[in-house]
Amino acid sequence: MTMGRYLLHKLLSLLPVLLGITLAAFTLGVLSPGDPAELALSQGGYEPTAEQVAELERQLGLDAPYPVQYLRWVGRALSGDLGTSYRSRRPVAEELLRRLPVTLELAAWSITLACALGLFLGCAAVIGRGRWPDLLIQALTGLQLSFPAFWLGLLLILLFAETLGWLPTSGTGGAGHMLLPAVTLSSATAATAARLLRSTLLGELGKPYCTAAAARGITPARLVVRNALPNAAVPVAALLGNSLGGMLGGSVIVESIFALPGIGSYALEAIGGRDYPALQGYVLLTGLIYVGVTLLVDVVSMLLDPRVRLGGKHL
Amino acid sequence: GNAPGSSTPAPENSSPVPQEPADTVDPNAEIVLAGYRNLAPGEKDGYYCSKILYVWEPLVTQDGSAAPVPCLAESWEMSEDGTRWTFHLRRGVKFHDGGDFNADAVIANFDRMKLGVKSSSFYPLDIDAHYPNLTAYEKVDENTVRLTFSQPAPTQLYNMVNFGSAIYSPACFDEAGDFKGICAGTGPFCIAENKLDEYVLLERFEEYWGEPAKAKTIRVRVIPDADTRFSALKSGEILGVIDLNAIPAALAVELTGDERFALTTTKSTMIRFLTLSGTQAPFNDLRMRQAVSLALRRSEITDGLYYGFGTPTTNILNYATPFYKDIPVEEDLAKAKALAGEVLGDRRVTVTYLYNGAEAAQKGEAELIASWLGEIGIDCRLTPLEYAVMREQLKTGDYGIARMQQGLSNSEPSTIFRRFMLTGGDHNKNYSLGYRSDEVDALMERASSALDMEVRRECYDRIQEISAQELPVVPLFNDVTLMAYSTRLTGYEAKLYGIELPLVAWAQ
Amino acid sequence: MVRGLELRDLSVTFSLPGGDVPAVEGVRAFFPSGEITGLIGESGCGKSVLGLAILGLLPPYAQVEGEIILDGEELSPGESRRRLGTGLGLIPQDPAESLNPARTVAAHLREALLPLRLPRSAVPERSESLLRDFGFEDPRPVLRAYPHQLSGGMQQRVLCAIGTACSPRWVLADEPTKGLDRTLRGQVRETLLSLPKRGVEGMLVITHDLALAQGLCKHIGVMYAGQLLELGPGVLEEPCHPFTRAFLAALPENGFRPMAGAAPRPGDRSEGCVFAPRCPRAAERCRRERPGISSPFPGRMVRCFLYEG
Amino acid sequence: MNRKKKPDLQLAAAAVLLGSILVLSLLAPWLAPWDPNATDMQVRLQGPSPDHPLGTDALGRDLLSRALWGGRASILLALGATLLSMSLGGLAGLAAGWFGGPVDWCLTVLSNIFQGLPGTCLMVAIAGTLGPGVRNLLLALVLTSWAGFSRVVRTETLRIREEAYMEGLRSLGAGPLRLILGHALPQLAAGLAVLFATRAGRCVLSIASLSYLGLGISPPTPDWSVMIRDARLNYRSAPHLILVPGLCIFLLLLGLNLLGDALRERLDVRTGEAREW
Amino acid sequence: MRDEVILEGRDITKTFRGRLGGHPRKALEGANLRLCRGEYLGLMGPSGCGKTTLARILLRLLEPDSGQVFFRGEEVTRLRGRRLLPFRRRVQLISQRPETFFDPRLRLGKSLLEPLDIFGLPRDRERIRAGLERVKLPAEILERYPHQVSGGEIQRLSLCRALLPEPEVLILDEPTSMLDISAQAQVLSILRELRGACGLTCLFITHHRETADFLCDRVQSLEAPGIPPGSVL
Ligand SMILES: Nc1ncnc2c1ncn2[C@@H]1O[C@H](COP(=O)(O)OP(=O)(O)OP(=O)(O)O)[C@@H](O)[C@H]1O
Ligand SMILES: Nc1ncnc2c1ncn2[C@@H]1O[C@H](COP(=O)(O)OP(=O)(O)OP(=O)(O)O)[C@@H](O)[C@H]1O
Ligand SMILES: [Mg+2]
Ligand SMILES: [Mg+2]
Repeated sequence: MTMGRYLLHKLLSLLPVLLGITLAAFTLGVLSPGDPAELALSQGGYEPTAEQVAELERQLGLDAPYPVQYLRWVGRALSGDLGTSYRSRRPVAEELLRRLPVTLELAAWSITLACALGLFLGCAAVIGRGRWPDLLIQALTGLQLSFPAFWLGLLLILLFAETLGWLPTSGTGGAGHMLLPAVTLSSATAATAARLLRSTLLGELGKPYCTAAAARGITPARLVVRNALPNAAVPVAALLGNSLGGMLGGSVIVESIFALPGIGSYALEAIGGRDYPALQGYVLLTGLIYVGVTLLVDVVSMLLDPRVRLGGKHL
Repeated sequence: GNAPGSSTPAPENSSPVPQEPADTVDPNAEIVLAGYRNLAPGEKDGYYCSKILYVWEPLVTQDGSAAPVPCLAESWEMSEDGTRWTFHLRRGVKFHDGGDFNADAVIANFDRMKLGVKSSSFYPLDIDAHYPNLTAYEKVDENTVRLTFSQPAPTQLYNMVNFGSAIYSPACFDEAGDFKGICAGTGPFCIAENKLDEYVLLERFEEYWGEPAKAKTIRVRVIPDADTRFSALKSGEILGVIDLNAIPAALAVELTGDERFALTTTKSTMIRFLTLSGTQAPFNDLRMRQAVSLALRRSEITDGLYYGFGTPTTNILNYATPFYKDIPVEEDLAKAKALAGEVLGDRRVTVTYLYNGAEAAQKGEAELIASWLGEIGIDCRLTPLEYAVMREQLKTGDYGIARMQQGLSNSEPSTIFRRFMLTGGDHNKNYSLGYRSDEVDALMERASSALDMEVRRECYDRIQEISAQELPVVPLFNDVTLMAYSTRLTGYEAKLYGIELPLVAWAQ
Repeated sequence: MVRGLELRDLSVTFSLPGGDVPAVEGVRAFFPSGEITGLIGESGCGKSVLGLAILGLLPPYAQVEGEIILDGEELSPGESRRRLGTGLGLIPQDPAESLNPARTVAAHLREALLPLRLPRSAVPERSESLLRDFGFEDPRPVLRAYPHQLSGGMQQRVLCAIGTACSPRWVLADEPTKGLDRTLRGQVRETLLSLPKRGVEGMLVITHDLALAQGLCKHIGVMYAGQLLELGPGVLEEPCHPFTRAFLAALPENGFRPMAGAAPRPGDRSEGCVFAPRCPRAAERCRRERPGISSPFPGRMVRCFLYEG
Repeated sequence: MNRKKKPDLQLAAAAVLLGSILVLSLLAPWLAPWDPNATDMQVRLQGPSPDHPLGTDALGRDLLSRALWGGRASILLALGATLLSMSLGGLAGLAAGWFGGPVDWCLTVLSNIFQGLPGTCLMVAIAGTLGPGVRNLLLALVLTSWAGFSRVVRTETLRIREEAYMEGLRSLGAGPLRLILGHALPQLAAGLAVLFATRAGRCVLSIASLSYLGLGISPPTPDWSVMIRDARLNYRSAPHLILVPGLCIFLLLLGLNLLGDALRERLDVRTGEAREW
Repeated sequence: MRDEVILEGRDITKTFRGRLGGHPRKALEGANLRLCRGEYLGLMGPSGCGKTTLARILLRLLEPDSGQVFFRGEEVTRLRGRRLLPFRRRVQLISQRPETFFDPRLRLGKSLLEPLDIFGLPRDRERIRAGLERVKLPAEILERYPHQVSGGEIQRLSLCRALLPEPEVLILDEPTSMLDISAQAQVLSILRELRGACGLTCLFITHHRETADFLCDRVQSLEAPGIPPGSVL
């Protein structure tokens, strides 16, 4: 019952965020330079007449005051209509959805990689704490955090694809294609996760239940992995969930370097082409995904904790 | 199903990474190429895909010197008064979906064009542009169609070349003229699969009326970034690059020492130039335009940035046409400074310099030019834009300098002169060049009424001289079409318009 | 040889950023098997550190010197760690905090039974019988429960079950009644008293609760500033060391008579007896020399010059 | 002992790194041997030589001069943006945490909105819509990062506010001004210092990414990430073109990260890292 | 003099409204408490019955849902800001957790100056020395930080700080429950001495019967959730 209430609370608190996302996306459209109607008409080298522009403005409802426009826009967005791309003249929603799987695949690979690497490095650092594994991992994560993704991506392509020929440079088509982009995208996140995990694990290890567990004569690895980790994982899960926002954004660079046709490179093309409806759609979509994932992470980390999952029910 | 792709499913092993070359190459193995954009933008595009994929064919195409030659139309004749054209269609031609190519199919395609302008990422599909003054089109018999014009149309063939007379199976578009799926043409290749922004998969059309394509399947990938495209080529993921801007010169020269790769070049019909906003200060003053032209060191651009793939010019006309007049390039910094000084005095001006951000070399070029212009008192604010957006901006005239390019697909110089130099020329207006010369107007008048070739040439020569003097635009260099491919392929040869894809095959 | 746990000049020093902190200094003691020994003293005097040192569970930056001998065998820190579970067990203080909130009781017990290398199938049965031993009539729901679903008393009993799952020979109980109310304190006392019946040879109980100490332990050790000042049976009834006396005088039933002066801060230890600055009977010698161990009567061990010779 | 030395070493390393980068960048106008924008096609793509100690780029510009100049814009912008968002977010967080009630509710909802937006995406979109340039970049950076500060400061303020000694001071009669200025702010300062270092690093990274995409610092201002971007045609034959600017960014980020770590360890503060990516 | 009521709480009710998801918790219902000048009143009750809550309400640190607080016959329940300052000076609190009662970043000496600054009293060294003597602490301790002194010491310091502005009423919320036996005895004996020395009035909250008996004139017990009306005396 408390869980239901918690969920309800969460959902309610998401409302303003959703409002904010739609507002942000809408505002972008308002702020964008140029008259949308004229821009929409004049693509492809035609010169619209003033009447044509006015007519389209009426059609698009651009003559209404902003709040009304906003409501209409949200209404259309709710029914899946994000407008028409200036460049390709296709529905933005359709184009975004067509490209979304690539970005999601990239994000999924990246998160998985960040998760695996973060868990491994974090646990290894704690198990070997104060000795060389710890120092090595600290140094490695420090380096990872200081490497700009675009530089890393370039160097990775140069080394693994162009010189060694082990992995494909670009495009989609299976795990091999995703490896380099995912490594590029997840490197910093993995390092952050490893460091966070290390510090939360150390925090957990200082708690009485870990001393008590150690007194059962178990190995340090078991102490860390089986006892401390389940409790230390919650903030790390939250971090990884939140990092998805960063990954969606970071995918702009990674997709452009690795020629992945996802929504990130779509946004970049939209910017180059002053395709504001597409950009609006991009902001809306990434915002919604982000909110969804945040909610998911909240729920999952709630479920990770039996105290919340089972409530205060006593035996 | 009318899509031929569905009857021949894509090979199971669609891994785009080819195996190491064995001693014997499977001639049917997939060939992977790449370009920077969607060569088959799909249903929403008026043409579905570019001509260079050899999927659809036009009635009329062009040869190496850009003269119109038969394709789906075997022959034609023009009536005495020039208002009626009769086209005799090739027999025994099948569409990919099994339908027959005949007069009905052609009429259906004209009906489709008649529905209205269809936009395209290549050229707009606009019946008024391709067939000005067309009043009627009719089927004469099963293999003959006739076009009737309200005015004499002696140059109509030029208008119909390639994109002007694309023919599709009537079964593949709906009443609104939109494609219902993959388009079906008559070309040597049919599209087996089209994944936007990823690749288009071509398959040999076995029932092609002409010489069949050499390769069984060709996959053309989309790799927008030139550097990534190069990496893919280098690592063997793709075997060649096609389309415009296939490979930047700087990267092409990286391949010259490597026997695994080869370059193919041909004179391009493209000329690269700067447009200067002639409707506002400072470039409404001829002296400023001349100063800019004199301050440029074009050979440093072509030799340095483009590694010799390009020829400096101050002539607006492209060197691929037979009418080209070689005018010596004049560059003189001192004179440029003097001219600019006359206009500006001690002031410096800041102007916006628009360039295409998608083309890797243009930024360096812009910075280089900006640093030269700095010496004559012009500071540049560099702004990367897409061409489409740049054109919008040019129309307003609210810019200083823009780096543009112009192709001349039909080799007829008047096209260029008319657009850029006539007082009412469309580029003159749309790029806000503000160019006006009564002499040019008169010369053009004279040339168009002249039947004598020599008179024409005279006029054209004079106009070229004027263009180099008065600089409606400031030409930079004549371009070279440059493509790179792996030596594991044969038949890879640059042509005026792309490569001849049906000739590409594995080297044995 | 008398069986028991012997400490020989055990010292523990923490190396901290601010300098070294001696938490336990030169403790020499013998806790006989078959008895429950209580350890009392002011807060921060080093009782827990001493206990953890015996178990080998101190953090890496703690330096342990001296010897710990169990039944004639020396225990290095590594050796004690190896014996955890089977040889040495811990009943931690603070039951609510000492169980892993993310794991079930069954998982705890499974882990506690690891050193026995039981076959997989025997583990549940063994767990159930353990819980039954500690007064759970129906252990199955308890096994499935998470710690937060148990009451404080149940948690404490579960911890006892875990601490003694492999029948360790020695058990250390660190403030087993801290924070529990009167009834629960009684329960815990009963549980602890029942341990010797379950194969536990010796037990060390650290506590602030003098009533518990009195009821549970025959031997009592008194610590002050990292040192063991007095040890033996009947310390509470018949205190010898001036500190023990002063300490007991502060008990409510003795009228809250406070000890003069302040406890030394860890680190600033003088030459002589640690208690000398506050000792009402301190002599000049007490401030200069550290007293050795004297025995005023058999079984009693006191570190004070008063009982010398 | 061991534990004491490490942060000191870190701090020293960070100070040296950041100090030298800052000094070199700020003194670039005097230190740089060449005009960073002066082209000379005769000497393009040269390796290190006495004239050009780090070689030249594709337009014959001196790489050393460009490297010296290339950090100024992004460093100043990053510091400015971080300071601005820290002041904004800090104030909002302090107000929300301290006064609670409707103030807290409003500010929390507002910061939730901004936190709920994926920062980098929004930054790309803002920079893309409004066009590149310092002002728009600043706007994008502040809009996307103030909420992070606000959240951390709010949580900290809530914690500090509930500390027993705050209640003690209140029972002694201390007013809100004394409590906030005299006790809460100094408590927050340590956390803010750490947060500043980490966020400044992230800001540098964001600016670099945007500039790399052509949405950030616009030409002809020399900039490290733009230099990397521009080198993409030539770096295979002239690797110094991406190594020099890449190393510069790397060292700057390393310095900021080291500083953050050292401060964290030294001041022993926990910021709400879990909320951040 | 004995009968002059100095601090009084009437019909105090307080319910804590939990955050969303938690249930409201009734901490006090119609609690009454009357403290006469010079008396030491012990307040006992089971854990969670609202003793601390009542103390905080009496100290005006918490707003009651209903009920009033009177200080020397004057209602202070609605006073705020500067108007509350005279009351603050006269009524002081000693908490259960002395170690958290001082700003951890300030030297103890600075923390001791705080009440003097707040009430605009001179920063008198003599006064502080006297205060320290009263709680039997050496002046040297002022140079330390809160985490560098023992529990007994810091509790005595907080006593010293509370006494600096010369209050009339002292509310002690389990001042000894977290201390070990000898430290408890120290604090209690100082409190007992104070009782003789100055005319302080004390409300002493505790769990321990012995402690209450040791120190207090009378003992009142609080039952959850609140004292039945009229149970005073
Ligand atoms: N992990 C540690 N690091 C540094 N110092 C420590 C550590 N553990 C204990 N100490 C110090 O060692 C001394 C003894 O601590 P210990 O926990 O043994 O006291 P105790 O007698 O158990 O007190 P209490 O009765 O309050 O539990 C204290 O001064 C404490 O500050
Ligand atoms: N800030 C708060 N928010 C919510 N509930 C509270 C708060 N403070 C106290 N309570 C609840 O009010 C009730 C009374 O608490 P209070 O601290 O006054 O009890 P107490 O008698 O002092 O207990 P103890 O003897 O344990 O100190 C308890 O049930 C407690 O959980
Ligand atoms: Mg202890
Ligand atoms: Mg209380």
